[in-house]
Amino acid sequence: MDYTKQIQEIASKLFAEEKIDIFIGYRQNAFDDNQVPILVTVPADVPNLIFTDKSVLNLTNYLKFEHTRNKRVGIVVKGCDSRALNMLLTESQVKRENLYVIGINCTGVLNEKGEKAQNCLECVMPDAVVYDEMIGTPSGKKEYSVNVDVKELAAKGLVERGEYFQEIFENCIRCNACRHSCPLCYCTKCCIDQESAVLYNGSNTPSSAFHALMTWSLHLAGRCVDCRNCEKACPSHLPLHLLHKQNEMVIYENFQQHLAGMEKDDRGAFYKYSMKDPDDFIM
Amino acid sequence: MARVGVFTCFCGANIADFVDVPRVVEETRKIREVRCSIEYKYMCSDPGQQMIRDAIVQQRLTSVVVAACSPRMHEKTFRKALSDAGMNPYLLEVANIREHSSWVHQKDKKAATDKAIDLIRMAVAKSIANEQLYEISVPVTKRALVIGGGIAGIQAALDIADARIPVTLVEKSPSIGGRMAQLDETFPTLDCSQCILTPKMVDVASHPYIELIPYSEVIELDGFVGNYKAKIRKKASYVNFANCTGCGACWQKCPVKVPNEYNMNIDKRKAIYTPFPQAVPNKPVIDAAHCTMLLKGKCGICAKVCEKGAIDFKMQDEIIEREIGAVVVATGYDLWDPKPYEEYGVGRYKDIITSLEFERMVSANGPTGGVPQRPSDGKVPKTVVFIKCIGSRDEAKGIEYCSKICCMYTAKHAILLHHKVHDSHAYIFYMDIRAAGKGYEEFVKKAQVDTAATYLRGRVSKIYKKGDKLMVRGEDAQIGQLVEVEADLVVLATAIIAPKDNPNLARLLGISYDKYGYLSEAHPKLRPVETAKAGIFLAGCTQAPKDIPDTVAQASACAAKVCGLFSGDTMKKDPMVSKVNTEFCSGCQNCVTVCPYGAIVTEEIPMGHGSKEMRVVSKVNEGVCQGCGSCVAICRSMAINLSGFTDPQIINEIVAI
Amino acid sequence: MNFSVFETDKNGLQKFYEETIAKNETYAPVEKFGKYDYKKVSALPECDPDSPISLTMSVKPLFFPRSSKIMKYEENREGTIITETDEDPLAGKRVILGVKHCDARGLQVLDRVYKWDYIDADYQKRRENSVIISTRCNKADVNCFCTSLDYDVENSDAHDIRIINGLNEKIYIQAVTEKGEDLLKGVPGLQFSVCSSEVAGEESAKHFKAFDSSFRLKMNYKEVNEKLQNSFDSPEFDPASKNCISCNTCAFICPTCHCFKITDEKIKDTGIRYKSYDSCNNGYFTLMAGGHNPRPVKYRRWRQRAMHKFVYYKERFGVNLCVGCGHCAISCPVNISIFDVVNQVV
Amino acid sequence: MEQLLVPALCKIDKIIEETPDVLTYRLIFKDPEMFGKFKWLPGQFVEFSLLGRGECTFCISSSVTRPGYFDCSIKKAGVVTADIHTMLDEGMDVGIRGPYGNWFPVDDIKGKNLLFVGGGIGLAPLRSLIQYCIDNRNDYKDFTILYGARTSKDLCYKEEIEEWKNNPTLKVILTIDKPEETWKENVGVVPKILEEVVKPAIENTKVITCGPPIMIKYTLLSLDKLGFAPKDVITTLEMKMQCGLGKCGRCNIGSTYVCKDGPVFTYEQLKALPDEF
Amino acid sequence: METEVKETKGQVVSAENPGIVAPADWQPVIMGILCNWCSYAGSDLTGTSRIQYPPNIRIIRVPCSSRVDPWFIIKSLQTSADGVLISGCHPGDCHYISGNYYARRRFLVTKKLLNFVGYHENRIQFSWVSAAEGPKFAKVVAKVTEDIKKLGPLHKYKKENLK
Repeated sequence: MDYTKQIQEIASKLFAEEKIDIFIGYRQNAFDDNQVPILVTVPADVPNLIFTDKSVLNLTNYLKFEHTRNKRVGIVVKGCDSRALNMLLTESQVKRENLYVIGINCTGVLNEKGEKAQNCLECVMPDAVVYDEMIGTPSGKKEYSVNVDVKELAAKGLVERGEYFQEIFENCIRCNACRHSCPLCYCTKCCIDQESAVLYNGSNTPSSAFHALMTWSLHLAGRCVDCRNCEKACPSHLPLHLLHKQNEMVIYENFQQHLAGMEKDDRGAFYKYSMKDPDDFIM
Repeated sequence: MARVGVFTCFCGANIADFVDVPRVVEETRKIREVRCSIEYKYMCSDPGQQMIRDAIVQQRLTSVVVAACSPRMHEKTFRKALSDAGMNPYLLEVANIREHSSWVHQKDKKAATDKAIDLIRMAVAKSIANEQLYEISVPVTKRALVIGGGIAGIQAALDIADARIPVTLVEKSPSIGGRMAQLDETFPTLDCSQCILTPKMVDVASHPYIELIPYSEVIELDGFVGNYKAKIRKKASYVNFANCTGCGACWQKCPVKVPNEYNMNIDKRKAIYTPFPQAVPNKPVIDAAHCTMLLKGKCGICAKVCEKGAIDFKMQDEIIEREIGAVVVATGYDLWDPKPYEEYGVGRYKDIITSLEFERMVSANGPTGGVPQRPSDGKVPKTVVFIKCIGSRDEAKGIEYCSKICCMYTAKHAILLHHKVHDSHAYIFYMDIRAAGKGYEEFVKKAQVDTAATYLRGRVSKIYKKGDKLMVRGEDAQIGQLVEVEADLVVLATAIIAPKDNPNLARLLGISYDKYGYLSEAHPKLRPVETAKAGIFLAGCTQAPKDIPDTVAQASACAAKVCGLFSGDTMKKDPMVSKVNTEFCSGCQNCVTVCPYGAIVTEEIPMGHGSKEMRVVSKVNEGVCQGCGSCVAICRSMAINLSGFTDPQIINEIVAI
Repeated sequence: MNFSVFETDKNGLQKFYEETIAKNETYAPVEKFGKYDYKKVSALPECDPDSPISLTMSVKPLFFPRSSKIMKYEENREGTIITETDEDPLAGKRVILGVKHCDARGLQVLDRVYKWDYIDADYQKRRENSVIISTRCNKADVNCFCTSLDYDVENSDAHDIRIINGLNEKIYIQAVTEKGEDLLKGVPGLQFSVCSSEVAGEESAKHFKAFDSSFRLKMNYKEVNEKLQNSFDSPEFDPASKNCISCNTCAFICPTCHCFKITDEKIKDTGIRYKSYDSCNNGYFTLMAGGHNPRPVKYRRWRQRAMHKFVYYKERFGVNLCVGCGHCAISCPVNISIFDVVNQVV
Repeated sequence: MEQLLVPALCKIDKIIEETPDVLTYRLIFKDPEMFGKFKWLPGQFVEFSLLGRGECTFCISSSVTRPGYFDCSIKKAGVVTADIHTMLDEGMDVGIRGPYGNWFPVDDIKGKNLLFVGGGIGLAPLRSLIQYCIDNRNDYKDFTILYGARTSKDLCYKEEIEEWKNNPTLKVILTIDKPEETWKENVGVVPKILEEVVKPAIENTKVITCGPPIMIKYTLLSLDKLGFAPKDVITTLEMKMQCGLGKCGRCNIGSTYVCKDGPVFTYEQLKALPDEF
Repeated sequence: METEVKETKGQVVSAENPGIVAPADWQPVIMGILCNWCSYAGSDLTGTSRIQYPPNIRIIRVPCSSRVDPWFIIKSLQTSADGVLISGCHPGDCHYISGNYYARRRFLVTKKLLNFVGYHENRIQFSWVSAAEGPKFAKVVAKVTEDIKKLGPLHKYKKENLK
């Protein structure tokens, strides 16, 4: 998967036609094979744009910052990113008319080890669902499968599973990078940081980390698109996807196979309901 | 400054017997914010309230916790006490130590006391986060909607309209009148049902403050008390009422015959029909399910004979919208179908009929001209067996409850039978005779003595045919022997059930209903007329089976409630509504989605102080908000909070124990 | 004063570590989820003193914990009681293995702020009671530039014992301070051959040369200090910080960042006051109650971060706050390096 | 235990309602020994703990020359201050750390004419200095106090101002922003009154000013216009602070720690700081 | 997969931390969050009917089950509570039309998530209790109390203040 050329062409064209003020894409990191985001504002920077199977980050995260606010933005989105974009559009965080979206029909990106990333192996929608222009051949919606790690953990006993998660909460350093790197965490002030709420847990104790991560994952339940920006950002390398994938699984299996961001105007599983929702867990 | 007063009630012995109140007082006094902790025999009594008022002033309290009965009971009382002392009434919290502690842990005083202390602790913690709230006033649309044109609806509509409040009366069938119009004479006075009902029906039609919309249904109700918006579907009648004079030429000439539901299908009516001669409005409608013109495009005789040209086969359903302030629901009742009583041969033997069928037969305007006849051969029955509690009080086949009126109308039927067929004899199988009511017991006596009806206590086990007679076999429990009666006709006193549409209607109105489908009142004793949704009231059998006097009384009560509601131009509303903190609102508008009342709208505010850039935030329409808190729980940034149940209040409660 | 120097090989070092762990309360990098963090260990296999710098958290939390209790208090009707019952879990005598040079240097830098004016007794105690055994990396990570900064680790007391990986496959264990000497002496059964400090010094210098040449990044910090001083109004801060997502990670894992916040957690009548990390990259860091915020936008916060690292701290305490460890660049979700930012501005 | 950050406990002796949103808390140390240790000069601040909610920085608004207690005047501005107002009652305990920061140069201004310019809650630190100077009246020459607020309700320390007015050695000028029916004194914003009514003499005068940022901004301009040298204008700076010890990094302006090197600065010093406050 | 609750004589073993035991007469604290219109009214009816139930539950009144934010559950479990019971109106009966439908979805996900990270599923329980179901409320409380008594004390992620 190498769409560098196409993206550069489109970006040049957009700048030439003055359709955009800023283009969000990937750039080769200077010293290793990783890619970093680049916010192109002048056509001269367009040649720095790149897109390969190392273009892992979800760039829609940049739509929540002041640099792109009320600007006309060109952006590159893969399947999962486009679902996040869908969420942002639905939740009125960006205006569609301000965006020029280059949708990638993604064949999966690689992790640090050069293997296909886990979320790409389990990806349900590799094709961009929102786009103005499409690159690559669509491969269509894939079968949903339960995350292997979730499956493995769920098969373990309660105590063992509890101990595993205890490690996670103990190793969390409460830097909140997960939250900041999540495109869907755009709140003006996160509830976990609100001193007015008696919720406030400023300390870095396992109980606080537990509280923060639980609240966070529940706020993303039915909205998370599994781009794993959070996991990539975590300085402690915590397997944060477990929480999201667990919620996703419960939601998929119980709420009409709901998956976040697949359609516009779908606000996520918690913002609608069905009479047929399971009731057997309630006395 | 948090200065909390705790007032613990003994509730006579109700609390004091099972909760160690002195210990409660002692423990609560230790709470840091508590400035005074006082106990009294009856906190809700005047001296009790005076203690609260005094303490508020003397101790400069900032909030008050009353530990007593359920807040659903006396919250209002104590709020009033607070206001009287010059304190904002919403600084009150009630700790429910009666229903939630003393009454349910009567065997363990220590545990009950511990729990009471914890409950008070929670209430104190919550009260510290209480804010001063002020009642919201909402403008009122002074028009009532009455759903159902039976005696309940008629009475309610007339009473409201007499107070010069406009009423829209919606009736499903072509005429108002309801069940009462089908009755012959009414117990216990045996006055003619039509004679007392018809004048009222005419009043409805001619009342300047009543808008009658027959042959229609309410299909949507939006809004909130004082400001509802109703959508009514007026079914196509295919007759232009404005032109129709009600001459009747059309239905006389109509060739299509259809079972007549007014007469319990004993005889036939036409495809274009008025339900009964005294119908109001006395205009025919076309039964689209049977009219050959509408079904096959052939016929059209009625149109030809109508001199006024009132027939309009192209007529469509019409949606009428009305802005209203209150709703009276009076949808009446249905009758239970006795089919499950197979051992009686229901369905097999034509001569087993239901009470209402009998009622129609004995009615002067009924299908048989007021003389009962056997459906099988048209003979006048001499021996009639009445069986009560068909479906009622029968968990196995029917329903658990007593239908309340069967005892009385069966007695009435025995008397009517005697009037119509002098040489007849009535046998009545019964379980109990329930004749509580003014003149009721006397009425039953009259049936037993004057008409010499034979009352047999016991259930009928079997009915079988013997020649052209029906053999009714049952037990006379009083003598403990089997009896068998050779009957010409068997009349089943079938149970009253809730209209099958009630659950749908309840959902549409946003009110609740019980497991039988009856609409639920707000409180079984103290608020039997209101529903839990403000501005919606219940009259008649839609709430529970009842007789005509009770129905009329409840209908008038509804009218009084509606008039009370409309007594001012604005209405006071609880301030427990959501509020948006625009500082934190990120404008995702999820709250707009989940609000069941459409109470949340969006507005644009500047990005920062004096900034020209705008951002979208949510805004709550206080008048519309009902305070459910759905928006609060889904707001991720905690930008929205529900006054009275804010996040800090609840979290204070959670961490207080 | 001359301290002991021993010469040994890999096995000998292992043995030394084992003995140290057995005799002392020891902290060392422990792997969890692919990342190393300094934790208490009871046996050598639990940890890896030679953990790669790019996967290792800094040693700072052992001296300035991510969260520490300031106090615990109880409130009742009569008033408040501050209960100082909890011991500082980090105050005891302990040994820290596998400290990187940049980290050790970071502690030296941190010392200055904690010794300035009000003396933070807890920090001092933790410092005094810790014996730091440091190892210089063999090879620099792509993001490292520690040798470019005021790198005087070689002959300073940033560490108490240093392990020198000789290019000749030999390993030298050298005590640098008295604490280190005491520890070395207190580990019995070490049959290492004594070696002169000159030899060790030479080997160290050779190793340093090889190490120094493995750096991708080089910085002339004096020039940076000078130029940055006048760059407060530089327009370059904005583009340089454009990619930043204000996630705070850099500050949390930085060995010298020392901003903190004080927060209370109170349940019922008992409260705990915590001192926990905070970051100047956090938009709410300087937000005042009335709504005024001196650093409301990203570039101002980045300016503060860069200037603090290379100008403000130096003005006050004479050294750069940045030690060139590259932790921030490694952990940054979008690979921003303070090196790049500073160079872009300068 | 982070000993440095552990507060001393004080009992709230009295709560005085100054304005609808400003309360003055009169505090007494629970440990009598603390009275000996706790010495402050006007302009210094304390870290005030509402236990369970956190710390806030407030200046001490009374003078050490009136011993046995000290005052903190707290305006409801954010969530913590709102909680302080709602949760604290007389007799309750609060935590106090301090005193921190520098102080008004009480020695340098000896023998000078003093002009105090205050606005709103900004009178709090000035009150400490005014009390100090009144109690050492002989050390200083002429006193002028110009104090303004948005409305007459928002004027703090009303009783004390009455006392000052009755003190023949003080000149007190009050102003409010907009006219009110019963208001008999000046109407207009502080800088305007400063220029038009007070018209201070420049010679041998030190100006001490404190108030909301917007007032400070225009007052400094007015003082410039009147010809005051920046070194003769002293103000206090409001900055988010947390530790008060020069450690936590919040109050950094350049290499200056406001909590250590401030909060009292001369206009001259302020001009030299990076523009980030 | 759920680990079996251990039966121990004379002691209750915490289901999550087998190392933690409590005496057999240990009493759990259960946080009950009830909706005002159905369950709270139902619990009042339990009281008026004098139906007895275990005294371990502490009741919080909220207007509707949809007011219950999952962090009420989390916060309860992190503080005093050993278990949580949330009760609302039966589906279709919500006083606020649809509140309990939204709540039901959140409850399921929250329960499963907490179970996933190591809480026994019986610690978080839900019920629909109508205003008329006084006896049912008593039964529900009795069941929840019994369930949680079996699970033993909860120590997971409790706030440090409580230790």
